[in-house]
Amino acid sequence: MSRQLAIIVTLVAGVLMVVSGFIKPTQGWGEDAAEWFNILAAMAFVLGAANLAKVHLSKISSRDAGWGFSAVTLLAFAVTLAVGLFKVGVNPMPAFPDVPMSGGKDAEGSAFWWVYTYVLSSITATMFSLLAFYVASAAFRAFRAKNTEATLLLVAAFIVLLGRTFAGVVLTGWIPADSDWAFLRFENLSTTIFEVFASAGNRAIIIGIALGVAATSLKIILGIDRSYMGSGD
Amino acid sequence: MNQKKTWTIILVLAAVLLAIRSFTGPGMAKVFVEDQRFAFKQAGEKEVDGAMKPAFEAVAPGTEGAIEWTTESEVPPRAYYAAEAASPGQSAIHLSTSRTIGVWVAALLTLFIFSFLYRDNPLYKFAEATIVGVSAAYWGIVGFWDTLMPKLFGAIVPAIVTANFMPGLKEEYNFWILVPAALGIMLLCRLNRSVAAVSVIPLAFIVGTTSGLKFVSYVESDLLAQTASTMKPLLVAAPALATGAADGTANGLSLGLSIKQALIFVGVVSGLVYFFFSVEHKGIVGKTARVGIWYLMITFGAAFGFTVMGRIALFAARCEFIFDDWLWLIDPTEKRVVVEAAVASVNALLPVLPGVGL
Amino acid sequence: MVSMIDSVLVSLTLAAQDAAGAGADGATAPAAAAESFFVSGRGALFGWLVVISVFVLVSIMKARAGKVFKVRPIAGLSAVDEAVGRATEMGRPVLFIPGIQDMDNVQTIAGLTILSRVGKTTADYDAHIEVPVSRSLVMTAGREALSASYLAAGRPDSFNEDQVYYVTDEQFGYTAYVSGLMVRKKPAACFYMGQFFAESLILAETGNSIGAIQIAGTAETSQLPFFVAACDYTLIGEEFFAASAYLSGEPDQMGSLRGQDLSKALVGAVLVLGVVVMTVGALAGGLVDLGSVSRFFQSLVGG
Amino acid sequence: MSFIDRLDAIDRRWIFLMMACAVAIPIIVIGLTGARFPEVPGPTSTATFETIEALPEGAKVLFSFDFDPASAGELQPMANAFMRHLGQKKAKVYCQTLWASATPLIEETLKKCLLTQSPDLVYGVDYVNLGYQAGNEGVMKVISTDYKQSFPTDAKGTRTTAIPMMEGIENTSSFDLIMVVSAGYPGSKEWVQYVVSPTLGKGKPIQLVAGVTGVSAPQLVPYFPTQMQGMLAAIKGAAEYEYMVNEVIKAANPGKPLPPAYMEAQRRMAPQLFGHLLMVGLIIVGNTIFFVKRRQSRSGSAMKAAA
Repeated sequence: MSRQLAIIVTLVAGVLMVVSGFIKPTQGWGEDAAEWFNILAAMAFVLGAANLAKVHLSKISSRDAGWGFSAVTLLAFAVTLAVGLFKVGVNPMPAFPDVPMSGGKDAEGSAFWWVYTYVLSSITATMFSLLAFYVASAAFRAFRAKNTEATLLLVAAFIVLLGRTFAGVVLTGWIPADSDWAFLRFENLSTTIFEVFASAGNRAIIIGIALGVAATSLKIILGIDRSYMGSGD
Repeated sequence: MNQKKTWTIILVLAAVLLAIRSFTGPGMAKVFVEDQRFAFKQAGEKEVDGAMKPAFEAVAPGTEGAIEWTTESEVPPRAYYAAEAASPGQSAIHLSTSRTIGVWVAALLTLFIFSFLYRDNPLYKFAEATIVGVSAAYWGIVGFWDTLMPKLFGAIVPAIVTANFMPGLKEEYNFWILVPAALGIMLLCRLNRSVAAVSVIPLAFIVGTTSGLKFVSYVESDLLAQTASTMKPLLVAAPALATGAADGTANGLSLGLSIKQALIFVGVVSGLVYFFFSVEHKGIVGKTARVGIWYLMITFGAAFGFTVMGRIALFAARCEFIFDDWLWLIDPTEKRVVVEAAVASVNALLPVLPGVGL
Repeated sequence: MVSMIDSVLVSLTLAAQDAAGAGADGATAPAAAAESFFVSGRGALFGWLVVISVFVLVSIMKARAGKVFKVRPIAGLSAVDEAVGRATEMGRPVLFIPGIQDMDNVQTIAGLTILSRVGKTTADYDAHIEVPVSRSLVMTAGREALSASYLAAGRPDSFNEDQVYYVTDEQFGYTAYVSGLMVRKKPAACFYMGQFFAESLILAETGNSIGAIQIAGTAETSQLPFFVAACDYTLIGEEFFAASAYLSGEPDQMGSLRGQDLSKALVGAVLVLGVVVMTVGALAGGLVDLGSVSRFFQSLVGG
Repeated sequence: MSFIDRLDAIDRRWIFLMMACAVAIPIIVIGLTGARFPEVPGPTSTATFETIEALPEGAKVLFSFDFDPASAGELQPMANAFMRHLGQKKAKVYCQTLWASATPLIEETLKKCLLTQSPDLVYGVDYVNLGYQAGNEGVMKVISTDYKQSFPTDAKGTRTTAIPMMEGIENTSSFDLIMVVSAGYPGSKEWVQYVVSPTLGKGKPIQLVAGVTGVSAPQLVPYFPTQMQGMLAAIKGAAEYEYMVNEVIKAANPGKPLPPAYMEAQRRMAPQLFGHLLMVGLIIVGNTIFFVKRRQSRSGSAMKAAA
């Protein structure tokens, strides 16, 4: 019963959205749908949070290996949730001094701001910076001239790497900028790679993706593909 | 076992060094703040959206009946030293315990994450457990205050929301919001097994709208736009500027630009051929597809090279945090005092590079 | 000879003026069409949507009528069974990540479609699959998809809801968790199917260090280089969307693939013809005026 | 095991260590000495600079902070330089963000770069912080027709209708320039697609300059210069632009020393250079290993065949 209804909902919602792209009175529907989605996603957080709590509580109660870390997760979760929800340490906005909860949740000096600045930002920025190491080890392993394709990958990366620093300027800076050979300077070569090859390659990929998305969307709207709702085949 | 001992020694040594660093000279990782006091008192009323609301004006701190609070804003340690020199024992600028602890926490968590590069270990596990809990809650809170409060509650019970949480919000009912609210409640039915089946309805709604919207937008902004920008004559005139034509018209065929245009065209077409699924990559199709994959490889290589730059900058920023904000080893932004002696010693050690102002 | 070049240049100049003129028209068009019920300037777009739909639908109908469409092999997809099989042999789990975006993203939906196929294989082999996700809604949909594939494989009892679980919405919080998970549980096969950002290489390199077979698929062009460099197989762009058709092998799916190809062929043909006409027009500018034909081709692609 | 084999099977942690040294050592040296590499501004950075330089006094500039602290290492220097340039040009600055985690970054940038430079600017008259709005490109579409519908209040809760400098702001076309510093989705690409593109060829097209991460730059190159008047790509773009802005500010305030805090991006170019050199070295070594081993295996199999 729900499944049948779901297929109808998908069809109607999909067709309405396509139509809203072409008929004036319905033009804003896409934005409305996006806003509704945001509300749904925010409400769905309850599901995620419940699951997080369930998984870690069960690890703690069964004393699984590493249950102590589950306790850390739960504690961090509960504390952050509490200080954010109750706006601990937030002052009112100057425009509304009589409304204590009017201040921004992450106003400087508040507890939520502290967690954000010193815990969240520092860990996420550090995780991100691990990439500096991973690009090096990936390049060492993967950039080897095993065949034509790998060689092209390698050469393009090499030119761009050099073209974007002082080293490139030093290596090919002797070629006069106004001569016919100026295109061989590293910075110019890397620009050409982007303007010509990468631009063409990206366009081909993007056009292909657009068709892939179009076919996928069509299959979903028409109910041909519905594995996301658990009634695949 | 031996390795464990080595690591213990290294960690203890690091702790001792940190202790020495903390208690000698100016110390390290201190954050100073300056207090700012606010005071407001009601002064009549003003009209907002047809209703009368109390109006406030700023008054001097300490005024009777005023609503007051104090905020702290960070100042560089230099400002603290200057204030102390001017009037010893002043209280306007002072050490912030919570922020100093914050810098330590941030620095340690940073190092914990980096320790993963060596191998998985309890310190990394601790940082990982922390970030999972903190960030899940963070995004929940963002969703609550930035989406649910103004868009959902603000539309259903605007009077309560404006009176208690978001006084700036316009008091306006919007009962359309009951639709996503109902869908949201259906979604939450998953928590109860007996009614869990209805939760596919909101999923169907989301997937349906997404498909409809993306079907149109991808064909428009990706398929057509990219095809249109490739559809250009292969012969390209030199730009008027380069050839110096006074009337702004083209006056020369540019060989270089024409070759570029032709190469782009070849790349796009051969790339498209590569993506054919129902034709075997043999013969002429196979050869064209091969050219297509070459273009793709150059694209990937170039993008990889370009990205390296950003990734190194991120690591550099973390290093600066450790060396500057935490350890107080370097002071590139002159937040404190530059250690003249250190500069002199480094200058003596390094050869002077041409064009590099060492 | 000189006149030849001159005519080329004159026609190039004309083409440039045409382009400028078209821009001016565009400015006045909306005002004139303001009364219209339809959004102006989207005729070409509408036409293409219809053409693509017709191609896909007709191909699907043909496939249902019994026509068999052959497809070229895609290396990454034939490796799926092998990867799951290896995980089973080694007694290690399979890790599946449907990207880090929410359900309002087609790539996530495509990723979940692939999950339902991969899930069927793991159910067949009785391998353990683990799906950490970074959005609550994706968790909900992922559970639906996976439970259905276990049901389809005739092993509904082997399915445990907790195989699909929410970690955190935060990109790098999620990455920290999954990296840790990888080095601890050492999955033998890792699938990355969906939209990825910077975490792509962190995940793929960690997976590489534990010796997992890695198969990635994404339409996020900026991350393709990293998957190509660090994974065993990568589904590039459109291949990623075609993957579910390949894996299911159902006639409907194959038909839609055919329809996709036909649309692509048409786009390619319009592009090639347009470029040829414009180039010839530029070459023969003084002799024949192909401006109107060129403009026709441009208008075909909404230009 | 020969040297080549050992090198080939090298523990990747040695590579990690080399990268750590290549970046950390220059930072300490530069941090102690204050040295910098000279910058030669490239075409996209120069175009960015000139677009802003051409703004008249009092120009209205919308500045969208679409990044998070995780990418601040690459993007904050751009945001800082943009803000200082706007202060120098006496532009009216409208800050907003579509990334929830960027709200504290806006306040910090305003404080550090705009207010230290010109402390007498008045909130609501010379600059405003409109805060965060959820909805990604949906917000972009709405502000293209009605700005105040998406941003009914500023970050402090004041009605946008009551803010003096919001008078005359109807939609994105009301601004003389849009500035975006973006780390991903939603970001510069969406700004081009949903805000700039619809105005092309219609009277006054919207001017956009963007500061982007290295990873997204290749995708945005095709939009420059028609849909995007300027682009700062990665930390190098930031360094080039920062250099040009500093030159202008130095010329406008002769004798006033430039605070070193404003050379963040230029400082980061040194670790960048050594990092890149290491990468290049690794690629060369990797290929040497590959070719030597291939020759070995070929001569090996030839010997077997002969035997």
